[in-house]
Amino acid sequence: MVNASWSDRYRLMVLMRRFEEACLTGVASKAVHGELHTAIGQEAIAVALSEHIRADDSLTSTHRSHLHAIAKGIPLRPLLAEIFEKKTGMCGGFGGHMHLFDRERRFSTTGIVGASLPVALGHAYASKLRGSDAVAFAVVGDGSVNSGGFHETMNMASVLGLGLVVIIENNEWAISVPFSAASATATLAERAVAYAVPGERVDGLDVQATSDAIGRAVAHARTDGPAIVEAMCYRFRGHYEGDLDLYRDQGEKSLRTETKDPLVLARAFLSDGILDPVLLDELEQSASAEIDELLASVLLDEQPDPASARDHVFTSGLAPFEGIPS
Amino acid sequence: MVNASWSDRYRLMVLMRRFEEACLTGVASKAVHGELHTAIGQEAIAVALSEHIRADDSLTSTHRSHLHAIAKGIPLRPLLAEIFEKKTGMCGGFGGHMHLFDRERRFSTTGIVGASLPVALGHAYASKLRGSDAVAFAVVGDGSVNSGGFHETMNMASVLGLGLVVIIENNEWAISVPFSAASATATLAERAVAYAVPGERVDGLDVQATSDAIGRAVAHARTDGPAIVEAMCYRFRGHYEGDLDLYRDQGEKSLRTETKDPLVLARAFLSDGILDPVLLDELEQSASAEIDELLASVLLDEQPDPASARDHVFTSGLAPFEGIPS
Amino acid sequence: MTITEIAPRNINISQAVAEGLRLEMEADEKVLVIGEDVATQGGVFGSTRGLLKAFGPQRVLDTPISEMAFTGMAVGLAMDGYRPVIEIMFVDFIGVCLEQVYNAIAKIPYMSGGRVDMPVVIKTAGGNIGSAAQHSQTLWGLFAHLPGLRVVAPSNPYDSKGMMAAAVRSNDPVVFIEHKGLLLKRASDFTFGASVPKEAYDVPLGSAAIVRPGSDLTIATLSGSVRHAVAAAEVAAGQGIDVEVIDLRSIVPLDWNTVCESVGRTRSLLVVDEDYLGFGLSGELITGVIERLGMGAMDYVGRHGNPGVPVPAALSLEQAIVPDAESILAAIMRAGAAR
Amino acid sequence: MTITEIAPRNINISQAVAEGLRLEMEADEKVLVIGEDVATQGGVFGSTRGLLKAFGPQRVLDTPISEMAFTGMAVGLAMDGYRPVIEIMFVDFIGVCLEQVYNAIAKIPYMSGGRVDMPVVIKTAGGNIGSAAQHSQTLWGLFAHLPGLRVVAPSNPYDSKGMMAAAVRSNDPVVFIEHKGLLLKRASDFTFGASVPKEAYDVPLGSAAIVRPGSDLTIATLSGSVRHAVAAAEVAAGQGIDVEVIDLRSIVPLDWNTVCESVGRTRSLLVVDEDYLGFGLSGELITGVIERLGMGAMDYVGRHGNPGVPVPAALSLEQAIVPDAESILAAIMRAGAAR
Ligand SMILES: Cc1ncc(C[n+]2csc(CCOP(=O)(O)OP(=O)(O)O)c2C)c(N)n1
Ligand SMILES: Cc1ncc(C[n+]2csc(CCOP(=O)(O)OP(=O)(O)O)c2C)c(N)n1
Ligand SMILES: [Mg+2]
Ligand SMILES: [Mg+2]
Repeated sequence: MVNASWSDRYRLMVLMRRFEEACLTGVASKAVHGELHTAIGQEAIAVALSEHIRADDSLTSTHRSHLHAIAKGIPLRPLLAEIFEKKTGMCGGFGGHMHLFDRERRFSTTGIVGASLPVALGHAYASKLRGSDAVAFAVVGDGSVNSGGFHETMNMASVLGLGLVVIIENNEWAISVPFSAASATATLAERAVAYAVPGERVDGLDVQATSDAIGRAVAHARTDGPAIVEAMCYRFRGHYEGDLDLYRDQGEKSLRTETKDPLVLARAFLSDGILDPVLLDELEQSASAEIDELLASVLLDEQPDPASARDHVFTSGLAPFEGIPS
Repeated sequence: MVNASWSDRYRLMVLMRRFEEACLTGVASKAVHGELHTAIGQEAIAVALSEHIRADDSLTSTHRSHLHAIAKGIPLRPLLAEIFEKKTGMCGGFGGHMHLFDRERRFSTTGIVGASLPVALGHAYASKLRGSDAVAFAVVGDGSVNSGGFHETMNMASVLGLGLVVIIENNEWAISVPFSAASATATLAERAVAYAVPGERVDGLDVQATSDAIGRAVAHARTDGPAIVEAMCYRFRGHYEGDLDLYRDQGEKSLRTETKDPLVLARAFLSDGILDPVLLDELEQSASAEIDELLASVLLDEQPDPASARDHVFTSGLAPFEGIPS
Repeated sequence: MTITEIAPRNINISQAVAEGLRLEMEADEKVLVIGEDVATQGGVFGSTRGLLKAFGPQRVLDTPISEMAFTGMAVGLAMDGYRPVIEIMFVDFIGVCLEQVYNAIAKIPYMSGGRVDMPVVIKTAGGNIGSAAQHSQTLWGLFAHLPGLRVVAPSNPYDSKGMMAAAVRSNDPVVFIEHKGLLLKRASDFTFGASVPKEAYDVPLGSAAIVRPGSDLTIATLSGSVRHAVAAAEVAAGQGIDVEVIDLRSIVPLDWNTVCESVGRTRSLLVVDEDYLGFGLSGELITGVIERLGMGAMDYVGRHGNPGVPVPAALSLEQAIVPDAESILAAIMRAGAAR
Repeated sequence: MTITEIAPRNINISQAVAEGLRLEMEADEKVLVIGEDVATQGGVFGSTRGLLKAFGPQRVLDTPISEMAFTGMAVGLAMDGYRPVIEIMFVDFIGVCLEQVYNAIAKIPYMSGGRVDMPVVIKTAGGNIGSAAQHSQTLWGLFAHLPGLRVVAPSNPYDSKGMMAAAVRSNDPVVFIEHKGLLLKRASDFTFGASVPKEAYDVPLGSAAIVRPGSDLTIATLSGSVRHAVAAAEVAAGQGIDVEVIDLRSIVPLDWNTVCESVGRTRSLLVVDEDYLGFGLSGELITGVIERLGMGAMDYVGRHGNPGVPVPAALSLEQAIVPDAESILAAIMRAGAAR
């Protein structure tokens, strides 16, 4: 998909935004009864990613993963249904929004910071065993780079020469802790030296620049070994829905969400002689309509049957508890 | 102690060698009934360290820690007695050779690879809280640098500007896995960049060069923040006593233990016009005599009283097991 | 000390915990609070709110996401005479740093032959609030299995403040497990332990409390399940079963006196445990009572809790796995029928 | 399948494990072995010896000291259709990577709604050989508490090979705990399970074995303690107590049928557990038998094992903490007196 047309690109960005907004309605309606993390403001990175990821590549993601799932080509309906805790969800409602698994598409997520990286290492090693040039993508937040799992994974991937592409969405915050207070280095890309791999920082609001950077990393990974892309962005909402988000300067936050919205930036760029504003409106409407329809449909689905709650602890069918619960 | 005279230096090197050899006799006699790791061949680093470590500095070490304990000024008798599982040991025989604790001297060890680094971070932070320029030394093996604890510790120490000196004894092996097969980078010193701290590799067989390098690192740490010294060396014996050590090329091993023994190198260097060979003989004899006497004395000590085996689980005196064991 | 009873304050449990910490930090400058989001934000549930302002960024330290490093840091700090309270945001994350907890914090007192104590509090939140398998565990059974750790889990505002104070004062390491479903509950939501004095006080670690006296059946439970058990007991009372509800408060050590005295009277024991039932609290409690009172002392034993299942995401499934008032009532009725 | 009985080979347990692995790797190219020192050295105890030569460095991978990375790697490999056997050299080190074990390997089958299985073997060595608190634990009670893991610990050469084969073939994740004190023992050191056929065979996971039949007292034990229990039982027989020794072999699941059938006959149960006694196997076993047979089914229950103490360094102390034939005999005698 490397030559994605701008109209496809723009529509996908809007679709991603609408998808996350649909998720927000689930929190308000209590259809989603746990915490929810959205990536509103970070769409350009996911779109750029979608332009380089092959069906046979793997992708592991984190607690903030919906857009990566879309980028990987996970069908939207079971994705949204899982987030909405429905029986029709991609994990039957057992996983929920932080725990998404699609074996065929080599996609998974985890709610534990840093824990997705070693899993990606496994996928990368599997590609090596198969003699395939399929790469393993791991998309992580800036906070995860300070966890031990990042380090162990990068060192092993490099020493084994594995095709691992780590995309760091540096949204400058790990919950309330600013990036600058958590990182010894001014950029995360420069840490790549410690693993003898290429590292590059890019403006993650700029879909073209991000796509180019990811393209370079992927090309390296398919033949030579791991690479790191640090894409700068900003989280528009609280860390999770319900987070009061009082730790960020409210003035700066308003300024950035207003003047640095990747969708607004893209529209402005495209309106300037690349695509007809009427077409842009149509793309927006079509994306919105798709998500509206999807949401309406998913809302009709049922929750999983409570009687199935003890199934699947062991895929062999072994019963979970060997005692006799009262 | 930075200006340690060569005669003191040489005597200390020999003393360290003899100390480890005394430990070996404990394995043969079964006074030491578990595994034992010695640092024979790595004495120059410990001697260099001893020349920079202050009484109020802390030192955390690993499974291969005896010489670091000596460098830190732990009295030899309770040290050897602990290794020999005696009641008179520095931990009363409860800890054993991998688990040495001396609170007053800010010294401890752990048997878990990588786990000493976070502990050193705590000591470094304590110095900061007290407004002291006392630094925290962590001496680790090359293998530990690939563990997550190293990464997390280095990043935090740097971002907090703590006085942490990490000395990596790179003896080229982690049990049977060679350094080159485990590390993404050709040196460990170069990884310092990822933490925005100075890193230096030095010949750890050369006591002067190593002392100089540690001196630079310590000077940096007392005022500016963490520093890394990678001291190259070679493990002369198996990983632990009893290790058949078949994974190393036996020819190379003989060659290196014969031609690259830091004691032999030091003696050759000193004999060449710096110290009278007769004095060198005397220093050797005096060190040997000291250790012989120590060993003979420790061997007379008793094992701890079995009746005390359940003491100390909680320092409050809380009894360990709340059931009634049969 | 005398505790002045003042007009009850409607604070939530997080505030009670934060107040307990603040008073201990005022009393002893060696007390530190270290963890993710504990300083500027004051904790994701607010249980360290106000501490940064009161004690500054050295004593209240926001960390990177580096649990291994800051948990081990507590070891060095404790050896250096400090009393660190480290926060592992959710107990589910303990797997990334358990090594320092059980091999260092828990064992150094013993390994040093009693020469080095470890006055460390591992403060963490357990329990479910709809966030599925990796964010809903309680895991006290895991900590309790490992020697050298005191393990506590309060159920109400009064205990939350007083037990945190006691944990900070303890020279033994303490795993202090808050319940995510309780932290934002206010004093007025509780029928027990609702009144929180402003002054410093402590609730001694290791003692259980009888929250509701009864004569027919002893329920031993703790943490988030206590209020459910009390609610269920009230309903059961209407149906002729008089349930005594014991809030264990401490898992290590267990307060055998209180439990055995109660079971000695009721001759029936039902353990209600939000943690995984297998190889945990319930087996230990039932076995321990038998060891103390003999096999003839009880007419009924039972246990009710998570049947060894990762907590599912969907509410419909979650309700089938995590004990609540309704499921506890059903367990009481089964016990009543079985006696 | 038919197992040809050949002249008994005097191999050690490590060799039996390695042979089990080799045969499974021959049968299924998706089986991999990953860990520290597993390839060139063939394991610090030799339990993966010969595999590198037979299958090459891609399928038998020496890793850096990065347990978190290679444990998580197993998750990705399993999702990709491989069957990784990862070695955590000593079970004591599990604290650095438990996160991947209990939050990913153990829960992904459930979290995926049964769509993704995790055929991973976590091979590790437990038990004491004189290396003190951080290198002597068994910790099966810890794994057993966490849902989604099968947990096994063989006691003899025959089972070591056959249970490893079964573990590799299992689609459920299996924690396979070897005993450091057994790995170098040879077949001739055993009075049970001493004959190891050369052919591939498996010992089904989840079934216990009666190693010594008896009528007066049931000892349920496992791993390194089985041979001590048998030795103690032989002595006790001379003193008029006929002990049945059950080798549990599997902790999750427990073989309740075998245990309950035996206790039904002997009416007495002694659990011998090298692991920490509290909140672990013994409580679960005693409670589970009561749940199944009722409170009147037993005249005696007892437990003997590590009394919640980190394993000390000195031999004199270690012998006071870790169960052996002598201490088990004393426990049998106490049981005899109590009945
Ligand atoms: C090991 C671990 N520690 C802490 C948490 C709690 N937590 C969840 S998300 C998060 C912040 C992550 O920051 P970052 O990696 O930058 O991702 P972002 O949320 O900004 O996308 C934290 C601390 C966790 N899930 N796992
Ligand atoms: C977390 C952990 N993993 C594995 C081990 C087993 N182990 C003990 S020492 C060692 C090798 C250490 O190598 P290195 O750090 O280079 O130190 P050296 O032994 O060479 O001095 C290993 C793998 C351990 N103790 N802890
Ligand atoms: Mg972030
Ligand atoms: Mg080494």
